[in-house]
Amino acid sequence: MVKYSIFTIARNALTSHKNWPKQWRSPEPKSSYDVIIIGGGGHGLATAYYLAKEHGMRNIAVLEKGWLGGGNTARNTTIVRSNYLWDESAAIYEKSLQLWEGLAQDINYNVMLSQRGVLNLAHSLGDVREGVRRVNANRLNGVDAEWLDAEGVKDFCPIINISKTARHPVLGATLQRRGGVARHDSVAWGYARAADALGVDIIQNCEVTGIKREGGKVTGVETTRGDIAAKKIGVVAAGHSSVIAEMAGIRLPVTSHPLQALVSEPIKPVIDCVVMSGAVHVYVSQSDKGELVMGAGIDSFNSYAQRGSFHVIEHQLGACLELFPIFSRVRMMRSWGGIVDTCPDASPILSGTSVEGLYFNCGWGTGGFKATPGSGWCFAYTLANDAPHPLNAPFSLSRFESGALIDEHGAAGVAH
Amino acid sequence: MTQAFRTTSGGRIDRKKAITFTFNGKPYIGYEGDTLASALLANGVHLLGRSFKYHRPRGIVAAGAEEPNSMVQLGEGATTEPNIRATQISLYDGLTASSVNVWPNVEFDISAINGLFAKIMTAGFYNKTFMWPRSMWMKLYEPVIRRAAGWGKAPTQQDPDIYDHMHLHVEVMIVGGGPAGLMAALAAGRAGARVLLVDEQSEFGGSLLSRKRQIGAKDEAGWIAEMVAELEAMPDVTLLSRSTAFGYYDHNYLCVLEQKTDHLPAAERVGKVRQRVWHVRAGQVVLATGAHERPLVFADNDRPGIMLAGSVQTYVNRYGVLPGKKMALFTNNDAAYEAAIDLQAAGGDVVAIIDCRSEVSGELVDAARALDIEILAGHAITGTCGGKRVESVEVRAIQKGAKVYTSAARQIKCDLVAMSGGWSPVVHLFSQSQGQLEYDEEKACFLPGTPRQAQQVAGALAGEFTLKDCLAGGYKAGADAARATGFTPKRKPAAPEIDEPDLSGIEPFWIVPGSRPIGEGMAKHFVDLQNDTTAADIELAVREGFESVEHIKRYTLTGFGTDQGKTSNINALAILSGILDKPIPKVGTTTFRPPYTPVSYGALAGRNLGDWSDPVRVTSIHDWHVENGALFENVGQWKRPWYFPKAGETMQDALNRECLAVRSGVGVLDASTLGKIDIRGPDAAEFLNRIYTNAWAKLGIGRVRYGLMCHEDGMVFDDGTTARLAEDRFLMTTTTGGAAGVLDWLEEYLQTEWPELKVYCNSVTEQWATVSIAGPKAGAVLKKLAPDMDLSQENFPFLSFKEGVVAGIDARVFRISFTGELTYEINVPWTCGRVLWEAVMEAGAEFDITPYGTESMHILRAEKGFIIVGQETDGTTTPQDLGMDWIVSKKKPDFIGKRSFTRSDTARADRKQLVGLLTDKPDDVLPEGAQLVFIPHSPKPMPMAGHVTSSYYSATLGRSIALALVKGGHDRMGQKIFAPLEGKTVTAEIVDPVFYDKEGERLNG
Amino acid sequence: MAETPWITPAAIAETFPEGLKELPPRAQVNLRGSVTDSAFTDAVKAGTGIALPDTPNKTAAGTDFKALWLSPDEWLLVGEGEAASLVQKLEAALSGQHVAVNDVSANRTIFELSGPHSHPALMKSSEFDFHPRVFAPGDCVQTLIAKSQAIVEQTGETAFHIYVRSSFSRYVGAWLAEALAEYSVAE
Amino acid sequence: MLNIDCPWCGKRHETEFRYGGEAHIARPEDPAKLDDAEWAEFLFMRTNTKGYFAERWLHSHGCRRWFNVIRHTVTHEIVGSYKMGEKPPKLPKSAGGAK
Ligand SMILES: Cc1cc2nc3c(=O)[nH]c(=O)nc-3n(C[C@H](O)[C@H](O)[C@H](O)COP(=O)(O)OP(=O)(O)OC[C@H]3O[C@@H](n4cnc5c(N)ncnc54)[C@H](O)[C@@H]3O)c2cc1C
Ligand SMILES: NC(=O)c1ccc[n+]([C@@H]2O[C@H](COP(=O)([O-])OP(=O)(O)OC[C@H]3O[C@@H](n4cnc5c(N)ncnc54)[C@H](O)[C@@H]3O)[C@@H](O)[C@H]2O)c1
Ligand SMILES: Cc1cc2nc3c(=O)[nH]c(=O)nc-3n(C[C@H](O)[C@H](O)[C@H](O)COP(=O)(O)O)c2cc1C
Ligand SMILES: [Zn+2]
Repeated sequence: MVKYSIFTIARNALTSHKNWPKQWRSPEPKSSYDVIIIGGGGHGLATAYYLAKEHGMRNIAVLEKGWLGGGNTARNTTIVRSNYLWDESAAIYEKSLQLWEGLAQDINYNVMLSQRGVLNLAHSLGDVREGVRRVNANRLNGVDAEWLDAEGVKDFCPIINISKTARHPVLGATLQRRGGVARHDSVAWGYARAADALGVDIIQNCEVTGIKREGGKVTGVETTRGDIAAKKIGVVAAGHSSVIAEMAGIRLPVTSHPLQALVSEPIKPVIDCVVMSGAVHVYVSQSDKGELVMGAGIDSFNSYAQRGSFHVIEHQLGACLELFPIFSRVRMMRSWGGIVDTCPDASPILSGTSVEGLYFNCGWGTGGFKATPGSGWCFAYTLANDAPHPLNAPFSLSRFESGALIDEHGAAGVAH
Repeated sequence: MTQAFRTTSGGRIDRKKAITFTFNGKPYIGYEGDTLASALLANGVHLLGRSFKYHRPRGIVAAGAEEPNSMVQLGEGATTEPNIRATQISLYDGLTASSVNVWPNVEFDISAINGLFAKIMTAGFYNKTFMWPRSMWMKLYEPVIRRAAGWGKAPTQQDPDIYDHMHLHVEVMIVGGGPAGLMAALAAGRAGARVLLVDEQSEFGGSLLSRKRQIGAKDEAGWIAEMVAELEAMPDVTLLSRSTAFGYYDHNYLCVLEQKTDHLPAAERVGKVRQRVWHVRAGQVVLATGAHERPLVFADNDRPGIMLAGSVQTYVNRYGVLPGKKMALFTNNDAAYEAAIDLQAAGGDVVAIIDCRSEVSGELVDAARALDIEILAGHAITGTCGGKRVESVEVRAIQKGAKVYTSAARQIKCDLVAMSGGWSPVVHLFSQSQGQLEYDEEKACFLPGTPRQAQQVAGALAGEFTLKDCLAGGYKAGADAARATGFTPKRKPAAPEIDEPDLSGIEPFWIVPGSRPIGEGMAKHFVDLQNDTTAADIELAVREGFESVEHIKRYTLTGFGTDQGKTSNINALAILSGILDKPIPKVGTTTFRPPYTPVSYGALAGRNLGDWSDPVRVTSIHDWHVENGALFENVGQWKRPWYFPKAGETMQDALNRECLAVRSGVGVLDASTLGKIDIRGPDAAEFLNRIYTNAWAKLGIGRVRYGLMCHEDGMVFDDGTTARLAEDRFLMTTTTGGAAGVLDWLEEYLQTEWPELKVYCNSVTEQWATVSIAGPKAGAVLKKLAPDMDLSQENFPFLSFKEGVVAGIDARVFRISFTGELTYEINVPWTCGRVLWEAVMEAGAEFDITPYGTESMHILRAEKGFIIVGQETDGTTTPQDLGMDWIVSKKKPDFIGKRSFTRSDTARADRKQLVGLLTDKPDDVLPEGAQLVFIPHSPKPMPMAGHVTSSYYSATLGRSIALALVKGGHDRMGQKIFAPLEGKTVTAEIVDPVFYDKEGERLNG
Repeated sequence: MAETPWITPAAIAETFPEGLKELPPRAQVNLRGSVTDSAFTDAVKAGTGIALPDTPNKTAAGTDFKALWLSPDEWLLVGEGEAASLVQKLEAALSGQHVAVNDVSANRTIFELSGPHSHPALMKSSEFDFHPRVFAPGDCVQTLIAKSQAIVEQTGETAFHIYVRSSFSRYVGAWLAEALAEYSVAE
Repeated sequence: MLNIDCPWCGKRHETEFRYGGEAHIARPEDPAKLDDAEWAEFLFMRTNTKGYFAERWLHSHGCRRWFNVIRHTVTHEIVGSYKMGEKPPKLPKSAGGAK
């Protein structure tokens, strides 16, 4: 792997950039692999990378039906934080945040992690109670967390309207200073490049259409580019998890919904932190290119369409202008949707299944971008050892039978 | 000298109405009918801005929505707006505008120094660098990048303007008011359909406004006027100009932004709606959105003065402006020749037509020749010179298939370059509606394939590039749409005679090499002007493994700008197709997404701001609370009095006073917000048995019972009291926030699971205002108001109700209690709420009756250990966790939630259970949300044992109290537990959650 | 019975533009029962003179009351008479049947929207199609007015009664007033 | 914004409705007889079909009726709606863009 730095760029400039190598190969699929990862999103690519890096496996393929990083990874509002309520969640998201903090150097790719601080606003006494509860839980879990009152919110983000007469006044906020945003595409590309360098075959335009099994054990996959044998399969297909589960004859507690986002035209910096409000459905940050990146609430109905209904966006903008009146004359430049795979308890599944050798990493719903490194790291461990790491053991499928759900609805709202 | 580039006559501007405006601080004059772009060009201003990365000088390229450059900061102060395209701004008196993202000014922009680093700032360079040293990313690199990014500035003040929404249903909606759209509207309108015709421009006519055409007996202007007049006369036809259909959603739902006042001088805007979003549900949609011209990609094709040929024609014909006096035309098609002919006719000078096709012929070519214009067939522009305006072009003969052109160069002086690479139908809305595109080799463009919604396409969008075809196609589309929605179209009018040259010859030419290979040397072949994406960037991306058109977009930022690549996307993918050696359709397009052009947040929010962003619900007693100084708490959509401070009181003072009044005298609470559901039918009791965890069959008529509801997962989700009004009739109350959800849920079970149950549910929440009087003196107050009511313990015991007259109003009085004190909840019709409240206040005056709010209510109930759903519960709490096993029937075979209680985790003994906490120091009030541990001061992560759900200072008890959920708490009474807070750790004892009057003696007063 | 003040205080009602007013409270009774059961419909007809409409979104008039279709087994009876006596009469006539009769006179506030701007004001407020081709006098519909559930009944060429939950009446009243405001600004 | 056909009121905008998820998931007759896995199947496991999907909607701001709709989860095409207890309409042959 050619090391990226300002020096290599300068050197390549001398040859008019004609000598840059491919960031990843486009190999033909081999007839068999030790591990096949289905889904070339951030999580799938990270899984492949950590399998190779941490567990020394080399004979790995990532199969992606479209272009790598083109699923939810390409369409999320890029919020990264670890201040989740429950111990199990805090542990796995905090592991992820720690990996984020060294990621650019680890994979030699600038993922533009910007730890500018994430505010979660409280608008009612109930929100305040939940916010304080989460801050306290975070602190005891070793996750950085602060509680700000309304004035503190204003200091941290001066353009927020904290008027007491607002329809949903700002009563305070949780702040995680280590939280922030990262460049979504770069994360997918960086992991792809790093995994490729360790020998992982990333095969795009290769849709898995069947899971082959023998005697309750996986043996490979059918794809639009032919059958491929595999000893183990890790499914990391986000919105399409249920479709692949069906190929293997299993059912998941997952439903797929549209989640929409939008960007404004690029403007000069006005907001240098991330502001989230579950209560009124506003999630805003400003990208390094200048657009306001905003996420909307989830659409209620099941869908695989990567688009939702417009009233959801209009509703969100009304709420947004309550908080940020000065955005009224800023203009929406593009809106889009992704397909989020939601679990009943708003927590993910990283788990083996009743089919031997078949593992699922899904259910990240509206908030899995931040988990990309941690999820890949844990899932790689699980695939390599055929057993979960303690960090992801609580996120098993069996919790739906036992009732040991990890309910992050309360604290998470739409959990970006 | 002003308006040096204005023609002497012609155009659709009103030369009698001069308009003054300011650009970059300098005053100018234009005419009514101008856009800011045309007025600036009339004044010879070409330099409008700087480019994104390299800060190269940039000017106006197009004349409409497709414009990639020329974004300005429009207006000042509270009404300033960033990034508005000069080509889309109708000129008005007093307009001010300035260039964006330049410093100190557009003429001399410091950041142009970036140009020196252009070699380094290739696509994706930021992924490869700024990583060392790690700490510098946040400290230096990112802040610098951020400061450099972005175009204009958001206002810093509140927007004074009004926006709103309209909802419209029509049989036929037509997007695009060019010749095709007008004809479609005519056909549908004459057939009798309800029609909506929208066009983003200031007037209807589309491209006809820019071209000279004889249509039958009329010229183009006359024809447009006649069409519009007929349409305006039809009552069910709505015509909206300045209205952009920006989104085409599922089920023929379209959104249109109407700009109602943006073209008016400030004084004329006052009080009017500025922008309106129309939400349209259409039976059929006719898309007649026309076509955008494509630039050619050649070396240094970005200098101010290099424009699209069709736009030059627009400026000349529509605005009476010569964008330049010496024009070189660079084209690969016949149609562009018209621009040369029109410019020459208007007094400009065409210095050469450079045509990359080796053979040229046809009507327009002949016409150009007849004007003595030099035509250089088989030639290309291989470079341009100039600083803030193009000064000359370098022209070379083409060698077919060559990567560089080595033939001798000829410099041609000019102040305007018109270019045309052909036409791209405006397929945006068609694609948004999920239609697939098909590539047409002959026309060298993507055309709509089979529509996926109830839809027709017409005109240039459909590949009908002649006016004759547009008129016929438009009419047919309108007629078909009308027919499909149940109307009978009138007979088609006879086709008019049209005088139109043949425009059809085109030979695609996606990239024009220069004298050096692409990417070498200093020349740049811009593909996306707004994002400074060059052909070399696309090559580099492919070299680095980015092959999908979607990757190219994201790596090079092509089509990522405010214009969303209207002029660049097709060129980019065609260049990509060349590099990959794949046919264009195989490469495919990126996804078209709303909005077609940017839409202000204000317009999208409409009037749903402030108190309208979410309805405010108030009780009929609300005004009294306001008049008496209540502070309010939002509970769901409701405003509830939180507490009633008196002058000089702190919040705690007020709460102490309110609570003590209830414990020792009498307090009064507005409880109208609780949900109320009338449940009636022979199976009503059986239904409640299935819904609630406890048993209901035996509840006597006239009696009241408390109930808990769980979801199927066994977790508590609502509670309240329910009274039996008759054998077959109950009145259920729910929590304030839960009312709507509970009713939906009841209906769900009745309608989908148990349709055999004969039960009707009706919401009567607002039928009844509820005034709750509580305290030892409550009886005395009620006695005064309802002298005829028997309030004796035997005849009116706890958990029963009575009907009667209170304060002269027919009322129902319930004896229930959330405070532990003797309490009467008086229900009267909503409209009588305030009358009753005032009567109660008057009757209670002698007992010093004290209104109290939700906060005191919370304290009072916590003293009694009563839960609040949503506070003691969070969706993970069972009745057993709350210590409320007593309310869970062991006898009923089934009820909702029962099965889940025995799941292994739900049945665990050490679940978090509701307990009381008494802090060691009575003055320590734990924060609600404090986490609890059994072992203090252990290293993080600390094993947590639970958290504080409610916590107050209790004036009654003279100390703090708290409720908490604690692991295995029910078996830990008397044990110590710790709350590690920031800076201190508070110790408390685990106790029974009932702090006050454990025996319940006070209930009876 | 004490005097029943209107929900909207006079001070607010005075700010309503022409074309909008809150009506004095009217008797409203919610009736549920099976429209396919002639015992039910006959009894209602005998008691009120109303042939209950079984076509969605239609109203039917009786002697003192009219019925608004709300759902397949639900009607709102509205009139100038006494709600309590109507309830009594119906309860008596329907005794033994599976029905529900509820006095809901206070449950909803009624606004009247009338005049040349009533259609556009509705178009600003509701996604329902109120065009005369689709909706005419005598029709009623349950839909949203702004973000509040409402029953809209057309009472004349350009006149509508809008029934909203009383707790929403401030919100809806102010909304409609604002929707009409534009039309009093000189063009 | 979906245009949903209430079997009683006719076509109305999606905002008048509440979504109820997958249709035809009957509450077990006797939950006590089910083991934890079977109960979890009822509580949580969903088909989440990509293609034509039977789902429930509540006309919450209209007639307050729950009913079923067949809708394609990729194209959002609505094939038809039917009342509780009625048979679903026939599905079109083409998968309408499924997969
Ligand atoms: C609008 C929006 C905003 C969001 N905001 C945030 C946020 O702010 N913060 C946050 O943390 N999270 C956010 N999320 C969630 C986050 O995007 C996802 O949880 C995360 O990206 C999931 O990553 P992934 O790699 O699992 O999935 P994806 O990136 O979706 O990757 C799954 C891949 O599987 C492929 N695939 C599917 N089926 C097959 C098949 N049969 N064969 C081969 N390949 C297949 C898909 O093509 C896709 O590329 C948001 C999501 C959306 C939609
Ligand atoms: N090869 C050529 O020379 C060539 C190519 C294209 C078009 N033409 C000529 O152009 C004319 C085409 O007529 P037409 O009616 O098809 O198109 P048109 O360009 O005349 O009209 C389309 C109209 O739609 C408007 N529009 C586009 N998108 C919109 C949206 N989202 N919302 C609102 N308005 C929108 C445009 O502003 C424009 O006014 C014909 O006269 C044809 O001869 C010639
Ligand atoms: C954080 C973020 C920032 C984005 N910024 C832009 C942008 O500046 N311009 C743009 O056109 N699209 C932007 N997009 C949206 C993408 O163009 C695209 O819509 C998204 O990746 C979904 O893909 P699709 O629309 O092709 O389906 C952004 C997306 C994300 C997630
Ligand atoms: Zn209905």
